[in-house]
Amino acid sequence: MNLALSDEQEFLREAARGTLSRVKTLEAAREALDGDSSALPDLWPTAREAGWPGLLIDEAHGGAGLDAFDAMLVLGECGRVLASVPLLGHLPATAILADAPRVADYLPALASGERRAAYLPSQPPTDVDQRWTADPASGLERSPLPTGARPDANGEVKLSGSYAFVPDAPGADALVGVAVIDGEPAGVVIMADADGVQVEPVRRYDATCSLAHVTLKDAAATVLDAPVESLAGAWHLAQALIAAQSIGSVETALEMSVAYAKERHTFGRPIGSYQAVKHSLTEVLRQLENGKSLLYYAGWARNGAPGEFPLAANSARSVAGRALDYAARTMISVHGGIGATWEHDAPLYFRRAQLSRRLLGGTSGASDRVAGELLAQAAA
Amino acid sequence: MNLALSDEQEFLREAARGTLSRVKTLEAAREALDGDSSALPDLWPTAREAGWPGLLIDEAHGGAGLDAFDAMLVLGECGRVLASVPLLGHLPATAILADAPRVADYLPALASGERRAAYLPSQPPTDVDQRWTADPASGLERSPLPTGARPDANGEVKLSGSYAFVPDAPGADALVGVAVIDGEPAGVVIMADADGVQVEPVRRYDATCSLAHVTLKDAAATVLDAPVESLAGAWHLAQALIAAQSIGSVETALEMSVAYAKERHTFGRPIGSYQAVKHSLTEVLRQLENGKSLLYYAGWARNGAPGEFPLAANSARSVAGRALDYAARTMISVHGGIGATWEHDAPLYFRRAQLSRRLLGGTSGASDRVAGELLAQAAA
Amino acid sequence: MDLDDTPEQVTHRAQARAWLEQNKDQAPVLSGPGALQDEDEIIAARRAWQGRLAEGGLAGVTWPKEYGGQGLGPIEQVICSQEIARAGVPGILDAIGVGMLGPTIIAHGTDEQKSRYLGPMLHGDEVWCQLFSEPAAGSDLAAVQTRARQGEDGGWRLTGQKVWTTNAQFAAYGLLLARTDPDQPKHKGLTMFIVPMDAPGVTVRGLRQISGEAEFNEVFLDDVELDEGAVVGGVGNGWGTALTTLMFERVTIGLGGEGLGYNSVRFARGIAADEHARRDPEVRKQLGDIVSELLAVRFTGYRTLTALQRGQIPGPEAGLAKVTIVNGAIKAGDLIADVLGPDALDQGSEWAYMISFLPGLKSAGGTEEILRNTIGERVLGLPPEPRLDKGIPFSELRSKEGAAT
Amino acid sequence: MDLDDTPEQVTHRAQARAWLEQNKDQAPVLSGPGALQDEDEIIAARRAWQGRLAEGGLAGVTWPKEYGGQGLGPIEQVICSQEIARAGVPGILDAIGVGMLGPTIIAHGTDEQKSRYLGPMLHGDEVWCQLFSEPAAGSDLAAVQTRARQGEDGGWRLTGQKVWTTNAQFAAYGLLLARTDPDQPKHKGLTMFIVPMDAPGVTVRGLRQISGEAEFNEVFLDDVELDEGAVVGGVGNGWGTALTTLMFERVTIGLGGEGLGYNSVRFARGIAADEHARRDPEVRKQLGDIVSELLAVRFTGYRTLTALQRGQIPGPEAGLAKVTIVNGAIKAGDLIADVLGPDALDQGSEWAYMISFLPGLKSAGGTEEILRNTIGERVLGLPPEPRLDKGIPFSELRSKEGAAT
Repeated sequence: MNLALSDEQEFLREAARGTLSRVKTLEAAREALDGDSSALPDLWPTAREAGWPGLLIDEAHGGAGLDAFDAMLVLGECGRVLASVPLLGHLPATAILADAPRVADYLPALASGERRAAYLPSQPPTDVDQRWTADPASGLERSPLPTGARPDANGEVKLSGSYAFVPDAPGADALVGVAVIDGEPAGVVIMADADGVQVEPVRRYDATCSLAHVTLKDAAATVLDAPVESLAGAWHLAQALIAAQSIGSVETALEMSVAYAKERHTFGRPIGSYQAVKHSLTEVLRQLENGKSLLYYAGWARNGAPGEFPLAANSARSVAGRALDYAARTMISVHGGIGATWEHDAPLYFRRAQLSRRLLGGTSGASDRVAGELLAQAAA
Repeated sequence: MNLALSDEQEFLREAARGTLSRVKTLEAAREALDGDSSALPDLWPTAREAGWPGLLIDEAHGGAGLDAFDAMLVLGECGRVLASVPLLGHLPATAILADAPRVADYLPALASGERRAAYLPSQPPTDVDQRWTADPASGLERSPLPTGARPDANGEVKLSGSYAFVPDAPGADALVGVAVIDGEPAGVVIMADADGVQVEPVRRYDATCSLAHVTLKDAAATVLDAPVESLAGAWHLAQALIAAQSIGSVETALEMSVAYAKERHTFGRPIGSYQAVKHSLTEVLRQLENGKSLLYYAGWARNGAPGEFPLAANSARSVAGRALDYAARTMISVHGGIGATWEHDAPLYFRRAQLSRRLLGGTSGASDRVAGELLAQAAA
Repeated sequence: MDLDDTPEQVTHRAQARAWLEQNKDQAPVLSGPGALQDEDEIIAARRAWQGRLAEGGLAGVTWPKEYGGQGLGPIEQVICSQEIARAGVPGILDAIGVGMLGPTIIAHGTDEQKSRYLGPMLHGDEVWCQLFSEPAAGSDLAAVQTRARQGEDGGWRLTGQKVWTTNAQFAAYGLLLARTDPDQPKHKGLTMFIVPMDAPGVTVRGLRQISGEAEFNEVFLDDVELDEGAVVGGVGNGWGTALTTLMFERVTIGLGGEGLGYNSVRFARGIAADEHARRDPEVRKQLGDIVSELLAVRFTGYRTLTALQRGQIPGPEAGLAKVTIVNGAIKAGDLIADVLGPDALDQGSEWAYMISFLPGLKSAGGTEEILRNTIGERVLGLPPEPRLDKGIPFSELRSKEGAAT
Repeated sequence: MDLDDTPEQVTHRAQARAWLEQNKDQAPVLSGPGALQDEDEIIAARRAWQGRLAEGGLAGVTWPKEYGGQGLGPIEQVICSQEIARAGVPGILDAIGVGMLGPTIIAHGTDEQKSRYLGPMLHGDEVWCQLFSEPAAGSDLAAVQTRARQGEDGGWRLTGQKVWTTNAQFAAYGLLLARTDPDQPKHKGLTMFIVPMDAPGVTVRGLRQISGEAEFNEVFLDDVELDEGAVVGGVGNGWGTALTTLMFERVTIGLGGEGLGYNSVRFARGIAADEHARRDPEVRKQLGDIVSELLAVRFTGYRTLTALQRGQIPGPEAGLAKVTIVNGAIKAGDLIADVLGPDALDQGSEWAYMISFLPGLKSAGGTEEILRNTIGERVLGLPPEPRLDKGIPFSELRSKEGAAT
């Protein structure tokens, strides 16, 4: 029993923090929001240098051969400073490809970051919905996955359909997700520059989140020989990664709020001495600690207890998503009027919270899956 | 524009408060909970003396010819002291019967209280569920109403089916609600002592709430010529009445909590000086005031704007139900450990809150209907 | 108990409606086809329209007749507001001036001030702004640091910074709370002033909010000269004068109805469009909970109005309506964005602005926490928190705070 | 990072499992067929079983060997608890004594006390109870009023009232916090005593809770005589001694896992039975939110354990786990009762007791509000509230409070 970071993990985290501290990510986020999208630094070279693109690819294929928890540590550091590093899209994509021998040749380029992949969010069936689904462009009803007919001998197929709000799709070389091929779900990889592929960048509220709607019209795709567990695992991995990123943002929100609550006085006392402020901040801490504990659970379960990974990853997402929501609102209210001004950092965390709770199936989708997993256990 | 009580209404309320103050209702509630069900005083004679049974029956039939708001004032006083007066069952029943000329002869006995009626909770269709339904004995799925074939020339019919958790049914002379007659919803009155009628008293958690499961097996019933609006109106009236009763309980819970928060000291200060306590009690006040405002709305709408009555009554129920829940929990936590002991009154209000939120379609059922009414308006 | 007009009110409503029918073509068009676009044009048109409303007796309804008002009660004011809303035309531009600052001057101003300022205020010729809040005096308003020093000639020189000022960018005058004697405890030694916004040394800067819009302004005062006649309510009586303004603010909020445009049907419409969401039990439960509370606020407004008609002044509990509205609208925004997905957060969406605007509104007008303190103490009679700043000279207090930091 | 045992832990677990396999037939049966019914019989059987567990090395795992313990670490304690749970047998009866009071005596007791009391405590021969809380000293524990006066012979006489005492009805001894010098400020002048529960003047009375059960007791002390040797940790050092007990309480809570029997699968089972509810989006959303938090507590426990293994003492934040558990279970009870309807509130329902019990638990062990204060101040480093009781003699403080009432 040991739920502490190894020395290597401590180092990975400190290195990430150090690397990202050299970039003015928050200023860039604000300028980009103001229309200057060139303000956002391209952090992919930084990620390559740090070896992050290959985190989940084994050493034989040029990666670091690390595990989900290590990736979550890096995402946490990105979340702390709202750094726009396209790992939320890249890493789950590499997790699928690493399980597909057919495309093993492609892995070294992804591991080195010479090529970048983006995961097409594809939600596996739940206990009450037997379909695989994609995030819808709008509305509550989930979309069917793109479909294709029977593939040829090389596993090539033409796909039609769409995936909405795909993280990090703009600029990605390869798109990796699940499609319904000849009536069955299968992993697919699509080159972004292939005919019939449209990657339409969309920006919603938080300029640091790179998103696109991906539309396929008879687009050439390769069917992957990754097992269905791997396809489902990528979805849950994406939940764990966005959870880690959110928890990183909560940490910063709490630190900044606590610092201000110690300094700012009202009615002759520091505001942090009032129960209303103190208890709100303690509540942020409570949610933060719960979220951290679940990140450990998810990080451990992916290999340590794969049957529990869906439960672990989605409970982490559920708690982390709500924690970020609460922390961002508390950050604004602790700061009073100033926390709602353009020049302050609190609104940037608020925007991140608002958007990320609605990506990748949404925080509430994760709660629904947690319930489903537990109900299935209870019925067994 | 005048949202104040008339002198008559002030008098009605004060008289009710005075009358009920002469009965040790809370002590009785506790003793009854401890197994001594004879501890609960029979308050029907008191109600008769005060003229409450006939509140909603017109003067021509021996009633007071007053309106829903007046009845709500009386229920509020009952709620304040958890008095067990069987008006929640009786009044909606009289509202249906008053609209059914066929049984007009029966009204004077109900108005005087010589006979007592109980309303069989029958929920009208919503925007998404076209069925009339009864409260289920257990589970989330609502039950179909009892059914009967085509009535004879006198409107007599045999009914089979059941209504669960019928308020004030034990000891009632007549049971009044809605059944599906020959495929259509219709008002029905059933004599409790008729063959095939089983009234099984059930006690759940709060001894002051008299409840029964009513089961009909080819039981003789009279079909009423009350219009369908009246049948639906009885359901909404029941929502308004239970809302008023809950708001009365919230008033007491707040008063007792505030009094204790002024007296009790911790760390050298009265606990009411701490924000955690002060803000909780202010939140009770906020919910209480919202609930009161909606009682005015419901009281006015039943005649002033009948089309809005479902919205008004159910929003009052929704807010009042949640207010009671919150107020009862706050009452316990403000009182600390002592508030959770058997000898204290707080648990009695807590028990009332726990049970009443699950009666008559439940607080959440009222919220669902509010949403449905608004969504229908929005779509129009 | 009824919601109907008395015969007098029926007449008043009919008059207002008839006037609006005759004059509504003159009202500026602010949305839809033919809407004015240019900010300056909008302001000019709205000022002119306010003047017209005042002439028609639909503005300053509760002001005494001698200052151009109608000398009527709050119910008649509400009737006018209802009819203006019904006619689909804008209300007055300077709601802060006419609703709060004018009444303060009526209560505390000198005769000269009343005759000079009230007329142009009511008619929109001169718009006013409220210069109370400061960066270090938000919910703790009595902590204002803007310093006013009296010269030998009796005139004043003001230096300091105000913030969260609505309309400052086009206001002619501001009502300003300043510290005139820092050696007094914080609630003493304050004085209220009338400041011409074009006086040398006054600088107005837009303050951008989360939404990207500048809803408010910062106002900088750099050695601004005022003459003796600028004092409202007497030197050292600023706190009492400010309380009058805040009381009128509560009246305004209390009568706000479902107010601020956050009404139930609008939220329901946001959801009704999605057939899947319309039938989803979770969405319905949340929507029902939210709109029930918002509906309550409308009737709380009617209760407040009833009390006003009887000559009662609304207490601090009127602020609870704002808490309900803001928190309800925040929850509604969350719900709608959950239903619609990220598109609800698109710049073009009607919801993105609301979602951005509300967190700041929670802090505006005294934070929710301070409001709950006040209500707990003044309405429920709960004991106050220990106050460490009582009776201590303001200057000493500030150095203590500095030391504690 | 792993959840696996080290080789040493594997051995320890195997030993515990083997011992349980051999001895579990001797364990009392508390539920199901053949379950003991009589309360006295249950206590007697559980005491005997505790003795057996102690002999087998499965109780007092972290106690030093010289006092009958195993001298092992917290992880081995948890391993034993896990194996006991796995074997489906009851754990020790006197978790309060062995987990909190024994360690306090080990830390602060005299040699005589250690040799007299620890052995019988560990083996269940003498059950202990914790006599700290009082009617007017709940969350503000240092406000205890139970008065101990020293006679000329050095002996003590105690008078006062304790409350919320678990196990007092069958305890042999209690560890009691009393005021020995009221002229000192409240945290000073306190002393810890060992009180024989059968001493003349000690009266135990069951305290019924909402549920109708007497979960706790009141203990009245009427001129109870103790000799000089009853003092633990020295006269006037009672507050420091009490803090040690509270620290061990936090360790116990921190390791409690999903604790208190309120685990996720049990709640899910309450809902899974209703096919309609199982598919209802609102029910699922609420269940998912609740169980996610409860799952977190299990892993927070593992993190605490990791810290303990490294010799770190858990801070007050360990109490957050209790907040999560209690509030999560309250919400789960509400949800389940909404699904099942009033039958969930029936006396025979497994949920009615939980629904009744939890509101009181929220106040037990220091109210949630006080816990949040402590964590805000000690973990986040936020400034304390102004304390009006600091440095003031306790006697004077009490008369001030009386005057304020």
